[in-house]
Amino acid sequence: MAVLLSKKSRVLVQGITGHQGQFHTRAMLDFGTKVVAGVTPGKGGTKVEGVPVFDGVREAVHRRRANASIIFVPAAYAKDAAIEAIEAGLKLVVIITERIPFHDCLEVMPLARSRGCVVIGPNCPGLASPGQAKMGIMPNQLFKEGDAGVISRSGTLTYEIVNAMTEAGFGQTTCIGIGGDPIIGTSMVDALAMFQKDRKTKRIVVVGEIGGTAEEEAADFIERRVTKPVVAYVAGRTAPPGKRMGHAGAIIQGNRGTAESKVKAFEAAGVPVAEYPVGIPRLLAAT
Amino acid sequence: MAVLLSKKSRVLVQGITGHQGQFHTRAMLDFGTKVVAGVTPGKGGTKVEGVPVFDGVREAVHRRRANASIIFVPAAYAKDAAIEAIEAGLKLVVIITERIPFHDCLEVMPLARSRGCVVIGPNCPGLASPGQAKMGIMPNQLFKEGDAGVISRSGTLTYEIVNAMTEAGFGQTTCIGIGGDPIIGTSMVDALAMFQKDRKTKRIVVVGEIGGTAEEEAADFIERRVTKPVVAYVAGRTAPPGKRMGHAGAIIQGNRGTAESKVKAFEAAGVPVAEYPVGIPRLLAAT
Amino acid sequence: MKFLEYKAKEIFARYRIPVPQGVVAASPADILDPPLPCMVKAQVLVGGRGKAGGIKAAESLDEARTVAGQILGMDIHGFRVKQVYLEERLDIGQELYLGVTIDRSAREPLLMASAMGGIDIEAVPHDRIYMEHIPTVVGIQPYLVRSLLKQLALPKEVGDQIASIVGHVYDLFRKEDAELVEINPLVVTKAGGVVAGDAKLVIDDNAEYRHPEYANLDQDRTPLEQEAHDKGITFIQLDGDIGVIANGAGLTMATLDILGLKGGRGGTFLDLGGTDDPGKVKQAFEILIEAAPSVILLNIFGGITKADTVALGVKQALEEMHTKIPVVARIKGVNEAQAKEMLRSIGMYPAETVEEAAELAVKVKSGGP
Amino acid sequence: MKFLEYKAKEIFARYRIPVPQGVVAASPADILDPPLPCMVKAQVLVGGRGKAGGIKAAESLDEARTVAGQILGMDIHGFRVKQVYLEERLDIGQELYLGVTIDRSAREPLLMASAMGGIDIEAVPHDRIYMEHIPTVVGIQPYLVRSLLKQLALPKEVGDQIASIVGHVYDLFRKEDAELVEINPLVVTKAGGVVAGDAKLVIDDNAEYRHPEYANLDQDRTPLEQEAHDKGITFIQLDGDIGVIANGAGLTMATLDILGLKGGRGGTFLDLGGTDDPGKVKQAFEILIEAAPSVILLNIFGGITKADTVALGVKQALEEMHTKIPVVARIKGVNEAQAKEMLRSIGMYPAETVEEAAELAVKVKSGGP
Repeated sequence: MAVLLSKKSRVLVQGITGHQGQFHTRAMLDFGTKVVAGVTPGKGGTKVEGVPVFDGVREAVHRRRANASIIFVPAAYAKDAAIEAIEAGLKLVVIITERIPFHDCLEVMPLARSRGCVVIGPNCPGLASPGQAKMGIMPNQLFKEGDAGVISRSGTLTYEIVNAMTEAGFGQTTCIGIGGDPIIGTSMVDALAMFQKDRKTKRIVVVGEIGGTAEEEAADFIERRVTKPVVAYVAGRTAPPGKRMGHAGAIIQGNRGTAESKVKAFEAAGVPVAEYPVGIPRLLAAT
Repeated sequence: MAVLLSKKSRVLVQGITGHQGQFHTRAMLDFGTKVVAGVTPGKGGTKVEGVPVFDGVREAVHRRRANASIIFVPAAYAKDAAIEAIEAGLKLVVIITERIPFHDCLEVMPLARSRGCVVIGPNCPGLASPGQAKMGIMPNQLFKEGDAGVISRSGTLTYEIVNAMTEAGFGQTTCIGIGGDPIIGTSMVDALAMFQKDRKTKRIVVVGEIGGTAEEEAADFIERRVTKPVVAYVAGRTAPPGKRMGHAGAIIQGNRGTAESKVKAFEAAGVPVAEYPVGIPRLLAAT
Repeated sequence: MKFLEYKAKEIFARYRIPVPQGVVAASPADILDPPLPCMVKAQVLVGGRGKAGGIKAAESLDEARTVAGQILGMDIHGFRVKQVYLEERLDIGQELYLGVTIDRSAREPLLMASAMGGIDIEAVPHDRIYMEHIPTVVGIQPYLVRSLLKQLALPKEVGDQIASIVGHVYDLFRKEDAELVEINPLVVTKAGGVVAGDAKLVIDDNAEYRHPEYANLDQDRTPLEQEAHDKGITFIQLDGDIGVIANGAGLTMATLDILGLKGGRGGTFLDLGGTDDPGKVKQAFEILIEAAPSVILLNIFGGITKADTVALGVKQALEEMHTKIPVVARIKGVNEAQAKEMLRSIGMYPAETVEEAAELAVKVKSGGP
Repeated sequence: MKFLEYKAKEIFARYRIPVPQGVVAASPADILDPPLPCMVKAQVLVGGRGKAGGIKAAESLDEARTVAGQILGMDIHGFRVKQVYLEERLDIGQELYLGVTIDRSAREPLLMASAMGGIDIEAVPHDRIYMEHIPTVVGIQPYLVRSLLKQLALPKEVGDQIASIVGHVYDLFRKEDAELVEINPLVVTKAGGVVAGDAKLVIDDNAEYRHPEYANLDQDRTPLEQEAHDKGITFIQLDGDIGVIANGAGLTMATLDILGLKGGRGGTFLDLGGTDDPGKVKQAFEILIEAAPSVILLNIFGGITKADTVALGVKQALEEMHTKIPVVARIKGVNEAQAKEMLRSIGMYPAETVEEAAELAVKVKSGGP
């Protein structure tokens, strides 16, 4: 088993006819995901990788019983797409799209919460549950079924770490790329709570980075509520203060949000922090 | 035990210095309710019936650990008061105030849902859990501890029915006056779900009235999800179509929302419907 | 609050919803420069005016005046026509339906549309009506408009106009505290323009204080209902002869029902609300007496209120008004026995329960007991 | 996007936030009719200009020109002053702080205020700062303003003005896609008026497309950073000498960290993002070479991408640019072996892991291996 998605999840791809949508629909199918429908306004009636395309989400849900959606539509239309998915009653929406104005997310997230819908992202690599399903853009071959839950704010850095885990024999229950934007649907703490509750997950990997206080809050939550072993990596130790590092998230302000502060918080919570990304498996071996 | 509130609930009264607020603070205290604080902007530092008054909800929560609020403030200020309570983290807010524009409630209710806050009302008599606590304006002496859950859209009509129940020996776990407005925080179905879940509640009384389709939805829910015996009364059998009967709720449109439709729905769901309000105890005796 | 068509269209225009040119008139002499050719439309707060002969065409000023003269003063389903609206005639290509109202169950506004406009929406088959909830948190979003346009199978040029109208209608709905904004028909002209053929607008009475500009509009109330409304009393005239007065809408309805089961017919629905204020009790009785019932049935479930205080208030009110209408009263509350005694002492008929009171009222009316 | 004070104040004024009279000038000769007496304020996208001598008073036109001449061209924390803003001098009674920003943890806007304005908000004791979240679903509500005014202990006349300013600030925050709207100090004049003494505004870069009117504003970027930005490349100049380029912000940061642990210092943060497009790879390398690093450290975790394709792209880019800067490359993806071979064949230093690559880069820089 896994958190959030499983073999039974019936996945809808919003923006399926675009380059990314099409490419990753193929990859998700290859992963074993039940991709049951796609949506692109105006392209209803066509097919992509054998998946029927509809004009609207309501129709896709009605006709194909989709219950989760992954969004690839461009930033300017992502808010509309997410709201359409939430209002069609989907309970899991993964937003891959990057560069969405965060004011749009300020509207989407409370709506999702009021409807009991879990949003992952935006600006994230999505979700992968090896042996179950994938809703995301992570390379398929990285993963291996196992008992570690992975939570990360980053994309490629996560691939690096998951790859190292898999090579060292540490498989994953689910890998959640929560995304690096200022306003995200599922926080590090939310994801930790899911893994703590999941019976199959025996250990947890947290991949953080500078900016914001998500890691500090995660450390606090781990100390109070998480009984499973947690190990961490924090990117940005050498980043100079006051510079933005791509992720809107990565801005250092004062002494909050620095790598030092995050590493210190994790260590105080009994979470060992790897110096190198590839150090994660070694730390896992000790759990 | 009871649903929603208990002896331990720490109640805040918003609008405590007004006539109604003051009067019902006394009555709630007499009922055994832990009224721990009141709020009236500008009246902080005073006391009402021995209860300390604060200028704002946040302060009252911080100083007195209030965890539920009852609102008596005038309609024009009720939205602000409710949002203040929700944003201060209270998880139960009972709005007694009547004549609140429903567009205000269109904003308040999704916010409450997004924060996991249960709202009762507006335009309702509130909640009473005999032997536990009261957050409402129902006369204290009507109630008696027992195993029946009561759900009602009406005020005085409920008093009549609860009074008849108590006289006939049918006590109550909790009586929920959900209110008669178009937009309410807790629907008849929501309340049914609470009683179905509550172990102490063995039978349920539903008091409906013409207008809307709450009773039809309740009947449907009862058929599918409620295993406990339910009995009902529906007011407005002789009301002429198209006339408003005080409650904004009571407008009959076409053949939806008529008393006939509601009675029929209840009976189809196996819920006996009393002809007279005082007929409820006789139906309960048969459960 | 309901609005006459012309008034609703004034408000529509403020929200940039396209409406035809038109002028309102209270008499044929008022009509000076109507748009021609025009439709002369009875302004009444009731549906079905077309079938009742309340809408007629006119080609010239003279004809407009003649037709207006015929329509003015008409009785349409009990409503006298006091004004007509003379509106430019539209070259109708298609008639749509568009409305926003409130869905209590979903606790959200509901967007409704149909390609079968011009007829009563309740007569349109369910599967021909587009219905989607509008999430209040975010308002109208493009996906809603897309799915609406798809279901109505409208061409793009018309679609763009309707997209903008939908936005304006929702804006009006929210900002004016509307219960209902309805355009039926929403006319697509042969030239491809989209215009509101009719306009129905109902605003939440509870929001009246936020819209003082609408305070004095005519409503569909009888003169006595209007008088009660102005005094803040919830009062409805019914077609029976027993004047029912109670506290609380639910209890008043239940009292009417019980009276019906006992063979009586209520002539009034009068919700006394809070019973603390003797002045309010008196005002309510004044209205009730003006309604001239054969007998009054009073049902108060006080709970907290003292029954004898209420009884005293009722006694004083009736004495001051020198009415001979018999009163059957059931007052529940503290000191019920004293209250009963007091009522009996002044010739009223006290009752223990509502059922008893209803039976008594029917008997008293028939000359008994 | 950051805004110079005068530009931010223009926007403030559009949102009806009171600002002092002022004129902007790029040279003393530009100054014709400043409000007098005035403050001459350096316009730079960095804090602390007051202490750095970037704000001075002037009584007359002549003095204003003289002072402006002194301030223009100044270097304030690495930023050259290109413009000054001459603003009416305020008769300061009290200096407050007011700001709206975004709280990631709560996922809501945060309203901040303090009676200790005029100084850096981070220096104000925590218990002297009012902080409340603004529920986006409903926006600013009266209770927020009440609690703010209470905590700041302000008199009613001032309170009403601040209540209105708070509303306008939030309106601007939402409508302009702001990350930060800050007024420090918010000045209460001796006459009791409330005016924005300073104005800080940062707008979400991701929302640039919704605000094309701000597209060409000067930002706090180095010329090379600006060039990269214009090409859509995420690039930051750092103070080391090894040019780091990787795909993904997190991986680029981690690469810099690993380099640091191996004794090197990154001179660039260059996030290549998607590696599909050879044109993009080339553009990125052009920027990198302009930054003149002693060695380039390339780290690509492709996953899906073919490693040999990326290697080919890098090879072509470097060959076309005729650079002699050594490149250490670690490219992970399909066909890694071929990629490694190709890199070696053109004189690059291939590595298996990031750690190895970082070590190699440090060695190559020191003349090895």
